[in-house]
Amino acid sequence: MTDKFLIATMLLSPLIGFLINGLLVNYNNKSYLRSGIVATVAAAISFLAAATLFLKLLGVSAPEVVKAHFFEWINVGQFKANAAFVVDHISGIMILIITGVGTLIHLYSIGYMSHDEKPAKYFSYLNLFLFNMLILVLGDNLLLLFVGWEGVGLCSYLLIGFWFTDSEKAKAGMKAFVVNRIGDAGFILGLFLIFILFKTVEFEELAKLTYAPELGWGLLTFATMFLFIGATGKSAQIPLYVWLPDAMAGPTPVSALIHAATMVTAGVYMIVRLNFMFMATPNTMMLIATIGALTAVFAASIGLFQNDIKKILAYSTVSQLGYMFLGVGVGAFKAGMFHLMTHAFFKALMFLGAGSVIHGMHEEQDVRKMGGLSKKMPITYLTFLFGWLAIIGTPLFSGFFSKDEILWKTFASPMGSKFLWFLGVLGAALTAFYMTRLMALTFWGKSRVDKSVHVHESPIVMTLPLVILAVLSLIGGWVGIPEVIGHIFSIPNGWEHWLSKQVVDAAAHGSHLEEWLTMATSVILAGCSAYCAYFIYTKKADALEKLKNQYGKIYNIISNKYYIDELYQKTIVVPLVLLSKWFWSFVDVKIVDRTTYLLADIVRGAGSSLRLMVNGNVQQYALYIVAGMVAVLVVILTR
Amino acid sequence: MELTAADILFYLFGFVSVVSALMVVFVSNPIYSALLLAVVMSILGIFFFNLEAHFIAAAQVVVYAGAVMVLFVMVMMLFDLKREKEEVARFSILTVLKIISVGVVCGVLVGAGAMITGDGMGFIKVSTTEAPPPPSMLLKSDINAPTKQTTNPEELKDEVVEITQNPQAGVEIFTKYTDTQKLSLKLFSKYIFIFELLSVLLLVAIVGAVALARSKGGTHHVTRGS
Amino acid sequence: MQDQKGAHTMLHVGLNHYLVLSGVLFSIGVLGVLLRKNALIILMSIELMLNAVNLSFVAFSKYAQNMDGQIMVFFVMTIAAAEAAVGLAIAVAVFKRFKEVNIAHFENLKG
Amino acid sequence: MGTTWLEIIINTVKIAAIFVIVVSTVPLLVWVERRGPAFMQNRLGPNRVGPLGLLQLAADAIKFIFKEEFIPTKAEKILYFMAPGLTLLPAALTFAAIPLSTPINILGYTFKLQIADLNIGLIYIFAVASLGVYGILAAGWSSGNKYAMLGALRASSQMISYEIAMGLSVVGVLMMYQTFSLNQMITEQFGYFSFLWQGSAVELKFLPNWGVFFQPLAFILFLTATFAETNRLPFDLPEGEAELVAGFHTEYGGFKFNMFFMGEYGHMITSAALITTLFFGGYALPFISPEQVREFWIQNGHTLLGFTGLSMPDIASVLTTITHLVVFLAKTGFWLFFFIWVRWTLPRFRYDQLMDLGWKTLLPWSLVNLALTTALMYFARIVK
Repeated sequence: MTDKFLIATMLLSPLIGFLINGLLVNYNNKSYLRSGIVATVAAAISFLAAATLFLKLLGVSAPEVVKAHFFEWINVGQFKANAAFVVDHISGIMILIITGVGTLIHLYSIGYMSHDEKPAKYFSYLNLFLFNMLILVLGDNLLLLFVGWEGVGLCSYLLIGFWFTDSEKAKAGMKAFVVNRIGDAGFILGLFLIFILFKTVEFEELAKLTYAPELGWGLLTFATMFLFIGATGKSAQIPLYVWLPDAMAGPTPVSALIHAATMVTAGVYMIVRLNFMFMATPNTMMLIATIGALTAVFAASIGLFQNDIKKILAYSTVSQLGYMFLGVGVGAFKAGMFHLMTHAFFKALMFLGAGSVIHGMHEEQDVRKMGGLSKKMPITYLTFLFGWLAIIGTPLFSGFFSKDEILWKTFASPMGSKFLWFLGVLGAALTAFYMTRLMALTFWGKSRVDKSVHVHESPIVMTLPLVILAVLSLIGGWVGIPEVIGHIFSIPNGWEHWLSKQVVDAAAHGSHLEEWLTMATSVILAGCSAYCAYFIYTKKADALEKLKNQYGKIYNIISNKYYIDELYQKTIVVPLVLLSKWFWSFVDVKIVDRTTYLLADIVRGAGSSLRLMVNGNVQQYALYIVAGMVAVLVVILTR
Repeated sequence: MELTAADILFYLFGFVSVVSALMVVFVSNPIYSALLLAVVMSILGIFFFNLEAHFIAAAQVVVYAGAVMVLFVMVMMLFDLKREKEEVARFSILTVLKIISVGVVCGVLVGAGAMITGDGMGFIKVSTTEAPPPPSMLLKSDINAPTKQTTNPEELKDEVVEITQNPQAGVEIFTKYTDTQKLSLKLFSKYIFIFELLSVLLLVAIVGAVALARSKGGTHHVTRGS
Repeated sequence: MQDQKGAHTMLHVGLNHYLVLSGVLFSIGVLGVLLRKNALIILMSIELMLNAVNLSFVAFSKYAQNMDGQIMVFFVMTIAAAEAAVGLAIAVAVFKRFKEVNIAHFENLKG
Repeated sequence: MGTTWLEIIINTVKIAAIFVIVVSTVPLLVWVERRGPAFMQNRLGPNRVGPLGLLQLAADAIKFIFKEEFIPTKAEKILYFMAPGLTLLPAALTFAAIPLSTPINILGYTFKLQIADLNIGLIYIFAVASLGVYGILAAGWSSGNKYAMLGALRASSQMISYEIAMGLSVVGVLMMYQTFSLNQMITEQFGYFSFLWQGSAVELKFLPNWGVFFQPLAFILFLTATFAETNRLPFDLPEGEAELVAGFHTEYGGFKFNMFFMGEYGHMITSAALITTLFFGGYALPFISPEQVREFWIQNGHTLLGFTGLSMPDIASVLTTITHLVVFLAKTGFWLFFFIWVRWTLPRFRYDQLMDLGWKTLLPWSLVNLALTTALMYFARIVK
């Protein structure tokens, strides 16, 4: 089958799924099975096509890039954007993640959405999201990437605010969309700057150009800066992360797919895709690294004292994204990409796990009302265990390999710095602490579940994806075993080799010894904090109380998310409203209206004064004629 | 060249015509102004005569003085208009404005008239001096040798053609033929279409005048001075 | 007058004199139209203006040695006659109806 | 007036002389007017004053002068006085253009027995004639008398409509003579009746070369039109004694009435002269051209005027002028008598008959005449 047909099927099957569910299926019939199966089948077809495409790239003699050009979208002057899709080494991985994890989540959703009133609407949005994400990833130029970018923003809004009847959830959806839009504005400016600088937006041509590293604050730095701002909006970094925790208002599979695996990684993918450009702007790289590190530590600290299971996972996602941006910021694009993939696996796993817990606990999300679920939900517990081990970075698990690769590159890369490495390690410790707290409060310890709730294990359709994802989060890391460990067991670092052609990292120099040492410190530190958390939350519940009232103030600050939302509300939203009110009352009323009325009055006044001329006096008309004649005569004679 | 009789007559009649024109406007009894206007028109007839436009002079007297003014006089006599109380509008800002504008018009026209130079301000070629020896003058009774007029149509025809094609030829012809022939040559060659059109115009005017005169007067009954 | 024949050439009648005269007559006509209230007098003033124009036409015709002037006078005459006829017919009709000739009374077509 | 002072004097004298001739014939005409019809109606007519009533003329003249001048109360003073003048003026002016006889060549000067020889003679006459209407209108209106007003309106409408008929009838004649100048016309009418028909000349010995034989229809039309124009009897509705007392000059008495009278007769004389000039060869003898007459006088002119001691050609020219003058007066006299003769034979027209005749018969017939002459002349010109 030709590449074009494959790409077409991969892209269009979710679209067709969306159309079927969206248009054909009656909106409010309850049969979740029918629409669920349609959506899952569409996702599965898309996964199969993606897999075959990926296999095409695997072979030694395989083409570097599989490209399909459908039609010429825009061709205005120098600006040219085609609807052409490219599957190369970078997007190959991404489509696998998107369609693979996507299909699992579709399967899981069938079970999860069984009690919902409008499953058809939910599945159609989900399919639409897949379609848009694929466009984002496969687009061969920045504009098409941006189309996907906006598409996923739309779908996230639709899905977050899925239960729009509840005003809170609708507000959360709106918040996500607005914050994303702010980021998108930055992205567009970046896109314009790139076009102005290079007169083209296609990755292939951009890659061919050579970029002189720009030490100062030149246009290229600004372009990359703006692109990064877009990324912070979409991937929820420090200034624009506020929407992600509130996005938990959407159904859990949505959070798993969109706010863990795919959409939030779009920013990282974009930076990796334009790695050659970012490498040429050290200032932006330094900015990305610092923001990444700060976000990691900051989000982790907030995660410590959250009580809603999904909020904890949300802050953990923000923190892990911080890590990815740290990795990318220090020039370790491959490591960032690697962590993106492993994170997709274990974070999707944890979200789905949390979903099945909530499903089991009949919509109960507060961790303090859970406990001792390990016995009641064995499969969910086991799979969640794998996720926990992966995320805190226990060796052999995927989390360990990707996170340590980033920490090592931060430590060793010329762009990185010891201080950033220290922040990274601190973040890792905090991550270990709150994840273990989560595990302790939900699965271990005595059960705090009140009697009326009858906990039951989720059905097979939900647990199957959990198991698959657990396996993936275990073996996911083995793809990119760092060379320092790999050469002992003579396992080649597949990941490095796979991306080396299109992604050029900053050369990290450092002896094996240092690498071993850094690896050891992070593992030990994570282990200790995990044990402390285990010890506090299962044995010494009362010790916690003592700690709380001792450092009450700090505890309050952190648990209220450092009052960031209120800060934004005061500093940005309120003044904006006041400004617009002033504009309305003063500028609009006083100036604009006044001038238009003035014009109208002038015309009416002129009209009435002219009317006086026509008063029936024939001789006055004769006078006007004579005056006219005189004027003409004078003009002619003095010509 | 000293003052010829014609010049004396021009100034005399010029003065009389201006005075009577002014009286036409300012005399209170309309009948008198009509008669005075007839006088002005006859004097203009004489001027035409002076300017060698004999046929036009006669036509002027017959058409204007003889017919149009008679119409006016008859109509006024039918209306039996006596002296009018306040014939000129009472003194107001408007009247002043009117007089000023008329003054300007008069200034402009007279100025233009007086200043016209040889090249006719770029419009026409004008020779302000005496035209080539005019064949006949009003009171030079003895000269007036009858100029030879060709009567056969062939010769006339080529004359006509010559005029239309070659305007310069017009000047020679101007002196060879009597005024009336010149007029008719041109009228019935170059302007024949307009001539026919005029007849249609007159017909329309006649029909219009008859229709109006027979009408009971006015379409809607509006009481006087309403 | 840059005529080279002697001092008192000013007095010898040339085109300018006729034009000046026609200009004066024309302005008197305009004056009549503007000032007089009697409809008939206005009609007559218009006739006067037309005559003034005729005079200048003939004057130009003579001094430019071109017959068009006279032909134009011929046309102006016919038109003036037609105009006078129709004008008088209207005046008669109006007089029959309103027993009034002063135009101050006819201002129904007001703005 | 000519440029030199001598010419001006001679011209004024000539004008005065001709004017006196015209004015003196008027009383004669009045006398004929009274005696002729009387003779026709087998009655005597005025014969008390002087032989055959000739002195009656003087008596009437004196009567008119001494009659009481009265002015009607409602009359318009100025216009009332101007009216007689206005009627007399055109009558006098029109006579200026009529050539009385051949020019006299004495002592190197040539004098034309014609006040003004215009190359547009005929239309000049029509132009001035058309001004006659003002006199009548002014008279009728200014006397403030309703009947006078009616008479004036009738007279003016009659004159205007017949003016058109007269004009059109003359056009035929003009086309034949190809000129407006009356002198020209007369020179065209010398000798025998001859014309060019398609190249070959045709001559009839027994007829003089007069206009009447070329344009008989035009002659009849012109004649009737002149009757109407001068308000002579068949068309004298304006003074219709029976209905309108004296028409437009009812309120006039004394010398003013006399001036009206003279005006009317002046008009009549001019019309008669016009008829003779246009249709009967003017001052020319029927078959003899002035040249031949001059030759005749050169041979035996000496016998008559030998005593004056003038050179032979001068004498001859004087004598030929006198003969032609006599011929002209004879012809005009005949037509004047014809006017008077018609007055006492035809009854007066009713007003609508008058108008019908003017518009519905004279006008169409003159158009027919016009068409006919054009056709004939066109065919005459085609050279075979």
